[in-house]
Amino acid sequence: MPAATAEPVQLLSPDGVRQDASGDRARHAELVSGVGAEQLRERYRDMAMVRRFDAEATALQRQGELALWASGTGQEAAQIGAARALAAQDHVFPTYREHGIAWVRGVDPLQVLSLYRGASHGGWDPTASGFHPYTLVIGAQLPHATGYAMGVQRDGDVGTGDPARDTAVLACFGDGASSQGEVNEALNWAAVFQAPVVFFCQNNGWAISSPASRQFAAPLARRAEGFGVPGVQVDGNDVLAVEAVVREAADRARSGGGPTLVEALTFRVAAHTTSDDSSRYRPREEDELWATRDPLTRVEAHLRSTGGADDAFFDAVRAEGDELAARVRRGVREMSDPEPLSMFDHAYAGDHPLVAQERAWLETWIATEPEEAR
Amino acid sequence: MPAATAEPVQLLSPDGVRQDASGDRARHAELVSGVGAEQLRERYRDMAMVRRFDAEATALQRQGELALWASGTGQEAAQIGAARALAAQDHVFPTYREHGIAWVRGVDPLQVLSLYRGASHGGWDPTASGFHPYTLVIGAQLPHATGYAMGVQRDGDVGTGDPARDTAVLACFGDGASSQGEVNEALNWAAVFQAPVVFFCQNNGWAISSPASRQFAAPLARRAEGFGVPGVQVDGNDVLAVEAVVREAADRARSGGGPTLVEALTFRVAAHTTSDDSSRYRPREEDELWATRDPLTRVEAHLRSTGGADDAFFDAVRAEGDELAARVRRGVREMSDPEPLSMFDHAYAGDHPLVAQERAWLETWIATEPEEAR
Amino acid sequence: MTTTATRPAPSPAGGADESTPTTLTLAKAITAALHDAMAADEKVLLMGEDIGRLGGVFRVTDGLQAAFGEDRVVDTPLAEASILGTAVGLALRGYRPVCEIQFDGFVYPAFSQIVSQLAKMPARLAGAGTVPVVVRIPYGGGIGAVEHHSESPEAYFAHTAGLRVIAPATPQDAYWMLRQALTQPDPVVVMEPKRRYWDKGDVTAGAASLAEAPSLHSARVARPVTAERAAAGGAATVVAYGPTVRVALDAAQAAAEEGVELEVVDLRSLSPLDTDTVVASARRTGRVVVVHEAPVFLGLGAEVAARVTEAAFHSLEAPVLRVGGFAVPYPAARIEEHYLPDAERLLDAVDRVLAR
Amino acid sequence: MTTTATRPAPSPAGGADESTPTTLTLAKAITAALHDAMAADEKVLLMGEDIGRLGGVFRVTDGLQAAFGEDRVVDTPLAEASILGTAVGLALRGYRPVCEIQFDGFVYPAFSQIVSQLAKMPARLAGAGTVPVVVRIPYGGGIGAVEHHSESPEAYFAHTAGLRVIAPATPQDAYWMLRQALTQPDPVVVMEPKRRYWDKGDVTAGAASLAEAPSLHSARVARPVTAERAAAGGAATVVAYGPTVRVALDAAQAAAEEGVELEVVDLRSLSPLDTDTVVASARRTGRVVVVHEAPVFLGLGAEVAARVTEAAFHSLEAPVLRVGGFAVPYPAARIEEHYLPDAERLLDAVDRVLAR
Ligand SMILES: Cc1ncc(C[n+]2csc(CCOP(=O)(O)OP(=O)(O)O)c2C)c(N)n1
Ligand SMILES: Cc1ncc(C[n+]2csc(CCOP(=O)(O)OP(=O)(O)O)c2C)c(N)n1
Ligand SMILES: [Mg+2]
Ligand SMILES: [Mg+2]
Repeated sequence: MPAATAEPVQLLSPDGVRQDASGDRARHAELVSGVGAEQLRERYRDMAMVRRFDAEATALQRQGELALWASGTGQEAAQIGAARALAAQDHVFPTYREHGIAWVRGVDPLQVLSLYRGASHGGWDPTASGFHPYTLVIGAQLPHATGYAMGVQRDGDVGTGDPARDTAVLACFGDGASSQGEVNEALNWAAVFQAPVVFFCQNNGWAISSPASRQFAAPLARRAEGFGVPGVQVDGNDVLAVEAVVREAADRARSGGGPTLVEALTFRVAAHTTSDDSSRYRPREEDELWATRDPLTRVEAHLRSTGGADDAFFDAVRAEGDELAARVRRGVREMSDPEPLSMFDHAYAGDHPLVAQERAWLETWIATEPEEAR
Repeated sequence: MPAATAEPVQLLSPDGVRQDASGDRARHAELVSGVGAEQLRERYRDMAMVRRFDAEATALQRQGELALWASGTGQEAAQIGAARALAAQDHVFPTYREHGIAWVRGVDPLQVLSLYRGASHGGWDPTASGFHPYTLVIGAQLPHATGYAMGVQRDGDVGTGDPARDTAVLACFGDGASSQGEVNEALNWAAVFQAPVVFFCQNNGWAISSPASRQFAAPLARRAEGFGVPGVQVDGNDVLAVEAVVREAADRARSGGGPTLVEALTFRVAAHTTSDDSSRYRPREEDELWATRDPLTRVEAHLRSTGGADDAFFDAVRAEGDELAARVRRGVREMSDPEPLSMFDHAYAGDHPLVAQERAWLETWIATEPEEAR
Repeated sequence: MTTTATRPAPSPAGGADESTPTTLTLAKAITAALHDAMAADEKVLLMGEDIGRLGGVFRVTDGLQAAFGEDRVVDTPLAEASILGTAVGLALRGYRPVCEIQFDGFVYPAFSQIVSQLAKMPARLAGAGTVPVVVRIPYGGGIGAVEHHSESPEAYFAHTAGLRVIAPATPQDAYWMLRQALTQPDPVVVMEPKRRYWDKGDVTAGAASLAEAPSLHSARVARPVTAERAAAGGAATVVAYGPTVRVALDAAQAAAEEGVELEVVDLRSLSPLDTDTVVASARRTGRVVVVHEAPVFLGLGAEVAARVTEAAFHSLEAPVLRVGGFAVPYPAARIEEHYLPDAERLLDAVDRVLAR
Repeated sequence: MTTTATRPAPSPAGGADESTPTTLTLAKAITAALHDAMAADEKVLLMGEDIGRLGGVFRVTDGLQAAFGEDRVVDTPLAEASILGTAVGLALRGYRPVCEIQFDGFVYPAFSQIVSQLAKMPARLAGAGTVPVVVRIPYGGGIGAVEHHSESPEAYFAHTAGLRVIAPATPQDAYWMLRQALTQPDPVVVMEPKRRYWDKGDVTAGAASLAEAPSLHSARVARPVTAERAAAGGAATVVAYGPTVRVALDAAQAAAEEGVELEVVDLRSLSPLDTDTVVASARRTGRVVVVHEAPVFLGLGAEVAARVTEAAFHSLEAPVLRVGGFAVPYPAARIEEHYLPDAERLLDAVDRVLAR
């Protein structure tokens, strides 16, 4: 396994050239040898769709349809690459920015938007998608992921050799999150119990206004090794490299080889959220630098230069993206607010006399409000 | 600086032979070149006194004079070595087992015992001793140490070159504590802010009934490096080696070189506390193995074989220890219980009407209780 | 994964005929409940510090690792946040983790996981999952311990929407309440009155006893006062839970010798509260005192007082009085007797409600 | 250590003549208080996530890093436990850290440090030191936010012995209360009503205003009712704090139009409580309603109700009623208006206390 301080793994250069496969790289290249032109077009499509969706969500927020939006633009390669490395039975514990992974796992984009609209706290079914709720408390989902993986171990779903059974858990977090105690605890637990977790950090350079240098003094991949967990840095804007590296890590997890940490170096192109203004703290040059490393551009360049795709393909993807955007726009505009009384529905699954009483009160209150109004 | 995976630093072998000074060891040997026979006798005396004190405290607990006792026996070299490496202006943030460091810092042993008697929560003056309160919540003192060190930085008390001014902070913790989020956060903060902290882990092999293997999958010294903090393992039963390694770390901190983690490999000879029964979980062989590595024996062997001390010296130390024990025994037996109303004294430093009212109530209650009694 | 053993040892609560009561300490009643729940449901597993080989610092899990193996009785690293956090993850995978917190004062590193994850996850999942995690916390003072080992943090949990909080006071209640907690779908915090761990009582265990058990959230009239006696005056209601139930019963006995009758209501459940039982008693006696070890200020007694007063205002002859800890950190053990509410202090409050 | 600047910019609260009031938002009043405290005492420093260059997500610390440098306005790593934990250490070194928690729901990772360290350290030190740390928490709902950004965790802190808890509702109170918090010796949790950050009011700043300021723990009668009016009946007391003070004043205005007079008491301090002021009002009106956003169950209202009832039992014409959040996790923003107590709901409770 590569030393934590090696160069970040890269298989596709920013100008779209597949890197020659020697040394460690050969191993990684081998892991995505099945990703030919067709699969690369799929990856491209995923990324383009997610980016289009993201732009639409941003627009919807500006129009007052969403309470907030946390853009994932710039992180598509990291998210699609990681998601495509997973098996159907694998599980993902996301932050609040994993729209690309949600997409691949088949979560309805409108459910993601309902959260940011303020119409729900999530509410998609993690059993169906293997994609757990968005977590807004930074880092809190990492112990969940490790615990889930401990459950996988107890179910005997590691190391059986059955590719439809052995299960890995992807634990997503950011550079900022790495400072939280719980994140480090989760890493340590996974190491101690050899739990099948892939710790997947999208180091996008910033935690709101704080640069990654305020979060750590050594690369996160090295942090992992300090816990006895293999750590690897990958070019997070290279969808192929991310897929390879996460695949290797997930394979290790599934086969009983324990956890791995993958640090994907990427960039949060937009502000932290639509409530944020990154011009207050981020030097313009940084935006400009990363614009040259765009995750979609390089795949497009590669596909075009190798004859893997032509204008027709890109036009079709664009059209499909516009359709998605239109559907999403329509869906959000038509989204009805939740029933007020629904706030009582799932606080407890069993009976709760006080909740029942308060619910009854509010029901009456809402029913009689017009008369009561002063 | 030594790699985290190097052999633990040792300068005095278990049979009392000063190790030949080549390689890294030469650097460490140099750091304690001032520790000649006289100083070694001092170190021995410290360790013997603390061990005698510890035995007396254990006896006092058995006699019902203390609520509890957490023995430090076996860890004398780690504690005395670390304490002797510090300057007067340095500060220590201890756990609940640092009786040896308390001793060197001049904390009255009776105050330590008053805590374990249940007569106080500590109450010594950290300003006078530079020795902060015992902390019972595992790991909670590590952020305090880092914060204190950030204060030292703000006071300009690092890197001035003035040996009476530049200040280091010793943050003590155990192998078990290393699993706590706060401990890892503190390590990370110290790395990010280059705070003058020496993280001093006494890895005594056990956290109550859990072996260190349940706490980490890689050596702690490597954990430190993952955070960008130099890490070093030292034979924690070798008072000379600990002194050397902590001195190097403290010097680095004081000069502005940032934090270091020192992992002292040692052994908790007794049960976790007097409430614990280590025979339920610890293999006897482990006790037997560590008996051959006793921290006092090796210094005695060295002093005797080199002519640095004779029977007269050891007899004198024993007599002094017995005196200490007698003083402590007397002190504890004569210790009066705190005034009941003292519970209100320091909860707040300023006025607090509710506390004043409750205090007045209890005062009256105590005064009238005999009549009220049914 | 090493599974050290798979054959469950017999339940500490007894043998073949489950309906025969056994005399057990409160601690052993919990052991029995955990044992029987684990035998009944293979998804139940225990997590905590020193709960395996050692059997926990109070020996509550003694023998369970030997009976059920290391995968089901997990000695964890020393990290409460992750004990709770991984329990949430295990619950999402279909397990029923029971987390042991070693002492009350050590639950706070897990507070974020309890309050923001465990308590809120069901609402977040909106029906797409549950997290039936049980958190056991030995709590309260009176055992002569050092700092952080004598606290009563129940109000923090009772104020947290999404949690259920129970506090059994007797071996029998400890048994069935824990068993019930381990078959229902919501997170439950169990406040275990550690200074009563060694109190003994009869326990009927097994499925039969569960079938007859009341709702998890019903209070218990631990000592009733007849309607006639209550109507005649000179009676009062004392509301207690956990360690203070014994205090209340002692006070009631002393009061009876002076001709004052105390109806003792053991809340058992702190959230939700069985307000009906308390209000019914309050209506009959017209005088109520609540007693707990936690600081009076914003302790459970505040809620009981406010709620009972609202429901029974016109039946009350005196304001509901509260007896409990002071607004200071729990003091050193040598003076804790002056901090803890005892029968004397309770009777003083009873005198005051009777005098109005 | 890089010190970027040392010359304090002028206080947002104004210029040379400190006694002239300036109109400020509540947020800017806090900025002014922090600025002036930092200028007055070089030991005051600020710590938190994004408080430097960005000026905090609510811009409360805007300009302060430029004015006082990076050593005194510290952008921290993303770790609340350590924000509080290092603050305790800094305080032990003689500093006065002000910790900003970005949103209410993110304070829990620091809970152990707050409850077991900050609150208990003075008792542990027994006079050998103090830890005057101030913790600022923007709290409460009504801003249309996503999960964890609308909570009201004040009861957790108010129940914690060793802490002082304040909740200013006006720019002027925010100014002097924060200044006072920064000159007294105990830890203080400041609950800042985030949805009132943009409310404006006159602020008299500077040392002069501090000299005249009341005790940090005095309640404020925000709207008085005359003794005659109270005696005549048809009056009630509404107890509010933080964001619900505005709700109470709105309700009072609406009530007045219907001939009902409401005396509005703004608690301002949640721990300790200024019980005297509330009880005096309760004695005059005989009817009391408490309103807050936190769940009613074991919220501040429980303590106010219990305490007022105990002190003014025979003056009360009706039980103290409580209006507040429900026993469920804070709901999605689109329905939060149904969760939050508003003037209508408050008036409904007023009707009920008046009807008894
Ligand atoms: C415990 C906690 N503290 C603070 C916040 C506020 N907050 C939301 S996102 C964020 C920055 C996260 O940065 P990072 O982990 O790098 O993820 P990114 O936003 O870059 O994807 C902060 C501080 C939070 N959500 N949770
Ligand atoms: C937060 C917290 N959890 C649990 C405990 C109970 N406890 C006290 S000491 C201890 C073991 C500590 O082990 P280690 O850090 O190795 O220190 P040692 O006792 O070996 O010196 C535990 C679990 C505690 N004091 N604090
Ligand atoms: Mg980031
Ligand atoms: Mg240890």
